[in-house]
Amino acid sequence: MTSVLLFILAILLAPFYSAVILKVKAFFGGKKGPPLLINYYTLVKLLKKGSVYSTSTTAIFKIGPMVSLCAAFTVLMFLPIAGQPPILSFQGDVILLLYLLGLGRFFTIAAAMDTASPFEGMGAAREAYFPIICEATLFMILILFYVITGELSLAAYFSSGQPAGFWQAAGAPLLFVVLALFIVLLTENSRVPVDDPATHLELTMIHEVMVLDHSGPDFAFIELGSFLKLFFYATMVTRLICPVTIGHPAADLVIFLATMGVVYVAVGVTESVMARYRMDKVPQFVLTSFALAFFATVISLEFLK
Amino acid sequence: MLAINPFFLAVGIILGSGILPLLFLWRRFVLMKAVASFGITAGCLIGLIDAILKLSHGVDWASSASYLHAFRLAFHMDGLSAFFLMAIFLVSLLAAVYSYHYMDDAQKTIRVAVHYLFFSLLVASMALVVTAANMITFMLCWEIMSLSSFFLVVYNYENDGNRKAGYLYFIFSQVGAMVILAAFGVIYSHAASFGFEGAAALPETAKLLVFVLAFIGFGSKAGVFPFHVWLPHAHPAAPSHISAIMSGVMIKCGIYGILRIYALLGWHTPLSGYIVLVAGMISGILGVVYALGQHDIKRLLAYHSVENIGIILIGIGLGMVGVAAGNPVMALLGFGGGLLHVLNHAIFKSLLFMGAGMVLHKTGTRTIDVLGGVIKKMPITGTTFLIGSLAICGLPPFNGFVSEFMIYIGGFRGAALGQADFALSLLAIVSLAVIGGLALACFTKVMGVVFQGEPRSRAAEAVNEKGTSMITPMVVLAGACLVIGVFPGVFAGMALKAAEALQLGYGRVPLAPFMQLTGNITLGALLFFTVLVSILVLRIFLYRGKSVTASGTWGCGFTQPTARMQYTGSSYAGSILEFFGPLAPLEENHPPIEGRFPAKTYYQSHVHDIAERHMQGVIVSPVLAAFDKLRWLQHGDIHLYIGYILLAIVVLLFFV
Amino acid sequence: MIHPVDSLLALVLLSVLISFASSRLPTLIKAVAFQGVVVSIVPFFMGHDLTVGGVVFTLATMVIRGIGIPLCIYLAIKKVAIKREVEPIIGYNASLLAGLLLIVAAAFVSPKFNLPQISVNALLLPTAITLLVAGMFLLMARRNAIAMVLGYIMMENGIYVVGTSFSLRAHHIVEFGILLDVLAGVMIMAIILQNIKQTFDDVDTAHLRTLKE
Amino acid sequence: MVELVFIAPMLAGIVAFFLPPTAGRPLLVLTGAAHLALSILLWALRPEALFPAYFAVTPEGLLSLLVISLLFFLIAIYTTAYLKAAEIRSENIFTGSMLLFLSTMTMVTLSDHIMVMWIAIEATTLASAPLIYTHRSAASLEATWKYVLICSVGIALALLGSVFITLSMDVGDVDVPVAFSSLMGVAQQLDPLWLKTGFVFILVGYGTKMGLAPMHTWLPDAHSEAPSPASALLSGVLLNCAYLGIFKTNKVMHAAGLGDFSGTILMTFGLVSILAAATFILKQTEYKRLLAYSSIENMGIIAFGTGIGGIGAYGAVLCLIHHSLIKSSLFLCSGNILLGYGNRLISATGQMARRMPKTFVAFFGGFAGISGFPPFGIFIGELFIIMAAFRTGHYLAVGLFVLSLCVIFAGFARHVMKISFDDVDTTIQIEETSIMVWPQYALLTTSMVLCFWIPETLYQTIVQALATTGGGF
Repeated sequence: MTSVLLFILAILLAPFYSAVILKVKAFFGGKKGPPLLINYYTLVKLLKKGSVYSTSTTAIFKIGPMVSLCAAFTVLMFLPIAGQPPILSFQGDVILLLYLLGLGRFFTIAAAMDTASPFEGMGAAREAYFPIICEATLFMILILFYVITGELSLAAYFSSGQPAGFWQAAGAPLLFVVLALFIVLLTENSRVPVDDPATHLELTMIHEVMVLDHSGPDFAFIELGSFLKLFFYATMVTRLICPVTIGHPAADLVIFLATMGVVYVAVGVTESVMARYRMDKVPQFVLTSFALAFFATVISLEFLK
Repeated sequence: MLAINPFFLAVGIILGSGILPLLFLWRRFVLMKAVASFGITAGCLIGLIDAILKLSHGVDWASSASYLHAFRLAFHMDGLSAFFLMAIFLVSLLAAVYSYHYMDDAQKTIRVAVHYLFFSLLVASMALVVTAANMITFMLCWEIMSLSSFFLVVYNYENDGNRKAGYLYFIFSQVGAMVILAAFGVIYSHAASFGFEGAAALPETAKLLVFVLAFIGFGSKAGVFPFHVWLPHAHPAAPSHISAIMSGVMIKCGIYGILRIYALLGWHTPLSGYIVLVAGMISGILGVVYALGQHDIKRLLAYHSVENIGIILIGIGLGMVGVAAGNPVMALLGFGGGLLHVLNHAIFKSLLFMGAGMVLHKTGTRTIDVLGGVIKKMPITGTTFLIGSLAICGLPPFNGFVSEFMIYIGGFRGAALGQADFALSLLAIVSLAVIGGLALACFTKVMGVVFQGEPRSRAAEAVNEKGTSMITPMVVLAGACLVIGVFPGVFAGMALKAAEALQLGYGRVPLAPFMQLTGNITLGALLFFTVLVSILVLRIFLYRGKSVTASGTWGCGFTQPTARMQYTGSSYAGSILEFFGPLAPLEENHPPIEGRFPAKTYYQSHVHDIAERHMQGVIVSPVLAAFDKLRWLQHGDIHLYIGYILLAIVVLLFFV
Repeated sequence: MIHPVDSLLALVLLSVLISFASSRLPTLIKAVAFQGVVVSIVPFFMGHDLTVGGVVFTLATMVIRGIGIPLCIYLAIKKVAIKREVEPIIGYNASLLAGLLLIVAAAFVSPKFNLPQISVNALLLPTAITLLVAGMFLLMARRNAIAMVLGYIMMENGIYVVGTSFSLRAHHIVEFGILLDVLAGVMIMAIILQNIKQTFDDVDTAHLRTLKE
Repeated sequence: MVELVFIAPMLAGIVAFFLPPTAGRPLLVLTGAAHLALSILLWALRPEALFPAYFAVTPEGLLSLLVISLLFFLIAIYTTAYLKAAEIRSENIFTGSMLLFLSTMTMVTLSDHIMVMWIAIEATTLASAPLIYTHRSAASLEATWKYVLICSVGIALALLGSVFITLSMDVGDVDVPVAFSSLMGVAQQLDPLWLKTGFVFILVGYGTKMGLAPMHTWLPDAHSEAPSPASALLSGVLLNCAYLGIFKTNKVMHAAGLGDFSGTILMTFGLVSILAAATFILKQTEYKRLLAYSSIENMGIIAFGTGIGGIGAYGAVLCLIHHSLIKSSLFLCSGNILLGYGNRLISATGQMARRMPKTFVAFFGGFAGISGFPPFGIFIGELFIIMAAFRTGHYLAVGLFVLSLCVIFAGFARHVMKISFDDVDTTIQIEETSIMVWPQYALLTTSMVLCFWIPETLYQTIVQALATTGGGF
């Protein structure tokens, strides 16, 4: 029951946290910035609207947003929030989840290619490229977690006290894991320094340019989907940097939400202090995450035994 | 006894309906096609049912006939054979149906008839290869398989490229066969019988030799890097349903050979696993990288066969490591996953080749970058191709995911073993992930450039989707992808039954734990669908009474976009290929743009296959040079000719 | 006391030297003819089978080897007026020297084979070996086609010596068959020679080197 | 009875010389048919020879005899068509020599006396010389000259070798007729030194005729210059006759317990021949020479197999039979190609698949067969040889063997692909009558059948022939 509630809570909170990032950036920019509820307004507005479809598009263009949102929902169902067990969990669900996100990506790209727009094609190419390395990183981290816990499910990794167990087992190298995970978070959700959601030049975009032609509820789906995706990654980081659990659900929840805030602020800060990399520099940046994860895994599994 | 055996009945029917057209039917084109394709279909159906029954009931049967007085032609079907037979007959069946409308050039009546002869020969020989129970029988069927497939490759010999492809394939298959023969020879030299039974008693070193030789020989048929050179040439050259068979099942005979030899040797050392694993990873990654760089859709699919063979080998390799480490679950996950992927790849690869064949047949071109927007005119082809793409990328809820899932879990088990096993399993997992990502990039490219967007040329505009016999198989295969993807239980069970036949010494495999895994997949898939449906409902609700208008794509401020401005496949893959530069040297060629009013320019790019490059430099040229040095021996002067004779005598007299 | 056969054989060896040294075909032919005569009567002198058949056979052999075969070649020359040079690849003096060495070597090695006949005729085996190798030598060292054919005949003579005088097996009929074969072979060669002459207006084998890789 | 088999064609040949040119054609076919009938009769009855000292019906002899007479019959049928298409001066000489050639070869297969065998083999050289010179061109003259001289010299050495064998009898104080069959019994008492010497000389001598490198030099010239039916005979059966001499001597060696000695030498020559063939096949420019070198390769394979003995020898015999069938059909096809394209260069040919489909089927089938693909018999022969080589532990040798086979295949395939498929702009000068292809089809079909089913009697004969060479498996 609690898990279902938490699931709904997560869906509700995701847009809010994304707004936090905007606030932080505005603060660094010395501006007042949009209200914290901005994303809710946007979603509602979009849901009210109708849509304009390009004559080049096919059904795939309409399916895309649904699949990506669907993937995000499904993933969240397996995610233990605030240390509480998730709605669903089974041996090997992690792999399924990563591939579901892959499915979502496939359809986002397909929808973009559907419009026959050169710019969206460009964005799609990048969307197809960078996550390859991210997946490698994530699987690296999975291997570490698996060998420590002997389990292959998010529940086993991020419920109650387990994250603390990681720290005991792996020790210092886990720092690298956190860092790697954070980089993956930035890449997968196309944040600065990989991609700049706020830029106005389509040539330099990744995610934003792909959804140029979406409008109305479809676009709302996409937005919500990306919020949830970000929430998913942020949760994992959060549980790792703050593994403590008092045992009382409410208290845990509070701690969790607070730490989440910290993570989002961190994202915002990164976006504010860093500039977007040149496209050909990005792979190196993402590759560092893989290097870190690889290092951490091998060190902690082969030498720290 | 042979006559009533359903297996031989099936083979007989197939052969018969292949020979029939050439005998007298070739004057009546349509009738000939109908008889041939129907006959082959019927034969395959019988064989398929027989194989499935044998597999589910786990019946072993053997039968043999005297051959040249002193020897026997022996056949034996166990779980492994039955499993491969299932794949072979399934794909061949659909290919036969497909061929009816695909081979519609009434000018080439005789050639089509010949094609059906070799088609049937190929199917029959493949079926016999996977049931052959001694060396003579095996080599016999194997060589017939190579020969018949060769003739199918050079079907369109007017095209120079196809001739080159045929030649390459001919050489590789013959050399491969010789290497296999050598492997058998080593077995024979110790066992002193043409049966396979003696293999288990070989000394360790001999086993290593046999395994390596066999792996090279069978690998060259399966398309393992670096013996895959012939594959991307030969598969596109053949007619599309033949490409489907070759890519879908013929190369799997190589996998079968490797598995069979492993089972026969009973050589349960980690070394074998390591060899297979490494080969698998390299083939997997390089295969998909080269695929990304292709401009020819069938060539691209051919390279994906190399990739998938790599995945299969990773699975098998993990299995072998598991056996060596005494870890039954890992072993069965590895072998089971690998075997299941054999079936899955057979299904979605033939689906993809048939789709590509449809496009080729209607547009007359295989070049990706001149196509586009095909899906609007070919909805069924497009949709099935999309499903195939999702499946080959290993995405849920389609069949590709299931096998990769099993292999992944096997890999994780291996990672827990430590030391070399840990390192290799870790690499295996990572390379699987990378392969998945790259495959996704590659097939979004194919879908996006070929089927979606706007047509880039006349050829791509004027298309239709006629030919029921071509559409039906694609629909069936797409259905199979989904069914296996959502309800993998029974199929995984079959794969495990096949793995039992490898004599890993586990006896009957308890299916429960694996069924639980597959059950989870079903659960996940169903969950996914429920969510999707609910979102769909939500969407319908949201769009109720909304204004939905159509307009042009937003050109980002550019007002006159043309179809040729779309992102091409080359540019789509460009940045990824740069990343793999050293492994896949990219050769570009475009004249610089000069002057205020630049002339019409062009851009060409070609990705070199390093194996192909080095084969020329390292093997072919030196051999030619070495033999060239000896050609003066035949210089035409009779005096020295007589000198040779004297020389021979004198030399020999020293040994008397 | 010197066995009469040995004196004959000595002459044969001499004829070999002459054939090596001479630049003219007729000389060569005569030498070969002489060898033919000698080798065919040697077995007669050797003393086994003094039967009528033996005599007849010996005479017949002598006629064919000593007269028939050389005559073929001689006629071939006559008919097409071939020029009389042998066109050596290895010069005459060198050939002569080689011949001497050959004979010495033959005389040196022949006692090594312990054969019953050696004791009787010391020169028999050396002659045989010499004739054999000399024939080979001519085959390889002369560009003139006719000289090569003569070399072949010389070889045959050598083999005949070995055959007849060392093993008493072969029946006359068989030996006769062999002889006929050789004769026919030489005749065919003669015909070819004529054709060569007609085609190239020369019998220099330098013309016959077009078929090669 | 036995002698009749070679006397009949001899008489026919002598008659043919005096017949008007074209009258020879039916005579050719008729003699072929009669000869075939006689040989089958011989096979069935296995009668005693009239002169048992010189002639005998031996299993190996019967095998070659049957092959010879089957081939000759089919080739004779083809020849009639060929002679129609190709204009040949003084055709009666051609037909006459063909018949004499047949008779001499038959004599080889039936002769038992060592010297008689030598006579017969030398006679084949003489009888076939006119065949090679049929075209009366400078090149054919050169080919004939080389053929006659080199073979005569080589065979002269074989005579010497035979003499040495008799010598070995003297030294060993054995008193039996100088016939292979009688030698088998007393082989143990023969003086090994002279026996070995004899074997060496005989091997080199008959090897020259058989086309073993490095004595093979005459072979490509002769085969390429002779008219195709003659080439088919030369390559198909003449080589077998020469091989028969070596085979029989090898049997004596085995009986004398010198099998290893002879085996090693045979294997070496086999490998050398295969390598030589590979050398010249790779960049060959004329298809008839290509086929000739392929014959050298196959002779090498056969020698190799014989050297290994056991099941390898069995494989060698199979290779021998099937090589005769397939190679002769290939040479007949080459005749069609020559008539069709009017050029013996590979570069001038192409697209045979469409231009001469009937010939193409036979040609490509023959190629597949000769390079060891089923359903043609050479496949099984080579398989046995390779397996036997492994069994006897000649790993290095078999490695070399397999490698060079691959090289040869690569070279051969390239040329065949060129001839069959590549584009070329010429017009075909003849249209293929069925009689110009049916003989090839018949030959290939025979090979196909024999690949899967060998008649009991044939099998027994082969086993008898191999009985003493460590046969049996």
